[in-house]
Amino acid sequence: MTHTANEKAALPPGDLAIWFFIYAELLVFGILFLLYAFARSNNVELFNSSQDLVDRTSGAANTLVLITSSYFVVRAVAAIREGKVQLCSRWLLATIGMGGVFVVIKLVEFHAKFSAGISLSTNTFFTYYLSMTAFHFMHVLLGMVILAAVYLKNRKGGYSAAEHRGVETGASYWHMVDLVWIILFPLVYVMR
Amino acid sequence: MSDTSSEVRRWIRPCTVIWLVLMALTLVTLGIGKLGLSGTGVVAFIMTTTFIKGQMVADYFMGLKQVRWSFRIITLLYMVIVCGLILVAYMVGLNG
Amino acid sequence: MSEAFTKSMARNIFIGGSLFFFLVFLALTFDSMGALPERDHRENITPAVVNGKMLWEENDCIGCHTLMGEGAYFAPELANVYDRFGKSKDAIKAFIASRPAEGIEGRRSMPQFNFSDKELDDIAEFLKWTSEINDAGWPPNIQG
Amino acid sequence: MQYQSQSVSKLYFIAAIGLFVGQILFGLIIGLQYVMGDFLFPEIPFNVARMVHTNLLIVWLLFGFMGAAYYMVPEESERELFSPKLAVALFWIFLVAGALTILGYLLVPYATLAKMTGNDLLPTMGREFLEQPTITKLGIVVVALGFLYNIGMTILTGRKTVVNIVMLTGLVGLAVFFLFSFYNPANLVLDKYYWWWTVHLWVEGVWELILGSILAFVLIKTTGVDREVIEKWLYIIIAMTLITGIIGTGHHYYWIGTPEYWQILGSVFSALEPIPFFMMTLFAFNMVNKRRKDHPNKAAVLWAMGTGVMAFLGAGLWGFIHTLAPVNYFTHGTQITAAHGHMAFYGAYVMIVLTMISYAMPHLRHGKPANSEKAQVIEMWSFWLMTVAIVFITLLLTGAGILQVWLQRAAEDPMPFMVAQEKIAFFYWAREAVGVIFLVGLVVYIASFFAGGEPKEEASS
Repeated sequence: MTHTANEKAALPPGDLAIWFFIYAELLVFGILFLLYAFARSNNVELFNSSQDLVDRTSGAANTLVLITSSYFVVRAVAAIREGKVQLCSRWLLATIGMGGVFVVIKLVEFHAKFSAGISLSTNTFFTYYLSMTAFHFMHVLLGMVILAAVYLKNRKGGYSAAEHRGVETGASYWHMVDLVWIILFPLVYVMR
Repeated sequence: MSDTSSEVRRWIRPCTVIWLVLMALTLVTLGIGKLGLSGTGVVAFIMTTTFIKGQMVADYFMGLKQVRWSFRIITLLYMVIVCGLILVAYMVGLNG
Repeated sequence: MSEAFTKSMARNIFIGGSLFFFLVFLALTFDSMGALPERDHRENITPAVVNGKMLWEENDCIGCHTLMGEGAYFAPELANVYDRFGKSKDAIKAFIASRPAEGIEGRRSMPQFNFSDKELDDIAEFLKWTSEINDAGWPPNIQG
Repeated sequence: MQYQSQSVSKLYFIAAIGLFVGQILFGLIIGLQYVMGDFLFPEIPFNVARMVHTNLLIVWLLFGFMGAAYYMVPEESERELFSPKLAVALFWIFLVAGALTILGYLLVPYATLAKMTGNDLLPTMGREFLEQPTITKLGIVVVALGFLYNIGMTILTGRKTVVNIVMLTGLVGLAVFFLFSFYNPANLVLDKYYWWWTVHLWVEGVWELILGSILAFVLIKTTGVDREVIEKWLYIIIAMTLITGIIGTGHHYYWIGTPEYWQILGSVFSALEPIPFFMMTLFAFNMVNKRRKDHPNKAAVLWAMGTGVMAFLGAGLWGFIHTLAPVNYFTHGTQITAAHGHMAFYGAYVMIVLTMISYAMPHLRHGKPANSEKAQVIEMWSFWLMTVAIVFITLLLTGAGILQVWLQRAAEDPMPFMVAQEKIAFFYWAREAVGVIFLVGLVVYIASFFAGGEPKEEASS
């Protein structure tokens, strides 16, 4: 990271390969969002009444959690760019911790839905609601695994101010998970 | 070294502000949800804030502001298309 | 500037990505398995249906016909043949039994399989059961 | 050819081409039966001829894959094959088992074959593409295990390259997913659900790994581009393949009794399945543009680039046009599917095997990198004849399919199946005519092996 403020980097931070993956994932989620939106326009009543059954507060709480975790991982990247390995580790751990909070809140939410007898096949709204949130949920888990791998490597002194591409790669993926949720939350939980 | 530090700080400071802005916008969205508001204006407002939130994450958190346009434009277009079409779909639903 | 993307990262994405999506696929399969009994009415799979499916397979019916759209495209769809034949097992049996052994000149014709009455009955039972599977409203109309 | 044991692949390639001829002849028979319904009836009914057509395709592609593995694995591992004797023995076992199975299809009624081979003990027969008697399926497993052992030992004790590892992964996947062909529950929905684990996860999953690694190998050899660059591309392409293709299986779960959310997931993921094929096209053209030498085997390079383009058109584009659930509702189980099937199999798998044969055969026959100019010109003629023929077959079947959908499914007063078939007979006649051109192309292809002339040396780069 030697570019100055007025000289733009040619490539996004992290390994370019992860960006292929990020774009593919964004595409998948993007299509899912649009399918949801257009399926809703054909069936507004059903979607509105079903939406009343989802827990907006926990959805919002999870948005706050993910945004915060995203900010934490920004701090982790900043720390390693300055060569502060210890600090980077701590921020990474905080990020993973926030991911854990997201997982717990989400599990409680899923549990409540399943206990209420709601499943993927209940109606069109819940097909979308459950498949999109569950699919995103698995991405949170995958992101946590990636960040954990980065954390372990960092703890062994694998990254430095000069070489920290792995941290940026993991961070970029995590931001994607956050970005997707930022659209998912208003779309599924709020807008009517 | 100090050059790197100052550069990093130039990146962190806006990120901190953005973090707080994102939190605030999320709470506003929740408020709208709690009140159960609907209608063209509300949907347009939510999608606009969502677009802004997404762009903040892409440009600042992901750091794409420091990257050439060829890459930055991908997420920009993505946000425009996805948010725009969602908006269209909702308009169709409201009128239909 | 080092290379844009590294081989090890590409490999990790291959392994991680494939594993991840395979796990998602397994989870979906698990859910599907739970949802299927409601849709396939497996409680109606009698020994006659089982034998009917066996006969369906041992005469390679799928080599000409489609069944729920899968198979060869040489002869009519049969997942809804029970409905098409006016919900009559006898009509199905009579059709299969009446095929000329030497075929029809210039036209496609089903072979004469010389089934016993019991076998014809089992095949008809199998097709009846198949017609009752909830297949999301496919085919679009009775012609299949 | 750098290693003596690579020569076993020649056997496999010859068998592959021989069976290819058989496949095309039976293709012409069933094509004719579409318009002359009583042709060869009742001696060889349509279902039998079709079974021979599809099974020969699968078997000869497997021969091609094995031959390709036996050729490239020693060269990549930088050692002789673990056991050339085993490779030869397995070749004869597989060939004889395959021939017996085909003869069984042709000589006795299928039901008799089922009785003779004890299908009632473990019923696996009579499902599309998996029509082989259970005992043949067991034979395939044995051959596959022996083959994997041989290839695996060679790879694990030699130099491990990405090309080799991807090939091995693909081959292991091929063997593993074949095991689902033994699961045949009485419940038709379950049967179909897991049938696709063999069929879909083969052709839209692990086979693409094999395809990718063969393509990468040939491109490394013919363009001289740095191996590192090609291997990175290979990883990214196959990553995209599996990321989209695994859940893409869902596009087969729309109308077979499975839950309706598959219509969403299947549509989303399979809509992305063209991406890896598009990347493959870019990859092939990029590497050829960046070439550091002009390889004297122009025919092999042509096949390699053709694979990229035709795989994208056939598997990618023609797959996409009917993969979205609302479209598929109308096109499912019509000639549209047949159109896609023909171009996808030709563009992806036939062409990659022919690419490998084209690259390897001059080494195997003359110890030189390329055939004579004359032989290459003839081979490139056959490339264009067969490729253009398959394009037209695909277009004609697509036309037939669109009309079929219209007449039988979308019209206000839908026609019965057989009535609609008669209305579209023109397309079937035209398809049959183009099929003959394909056969001519295949004959020209075989003639290229007998063209003679002085094989070409490596050009100084």
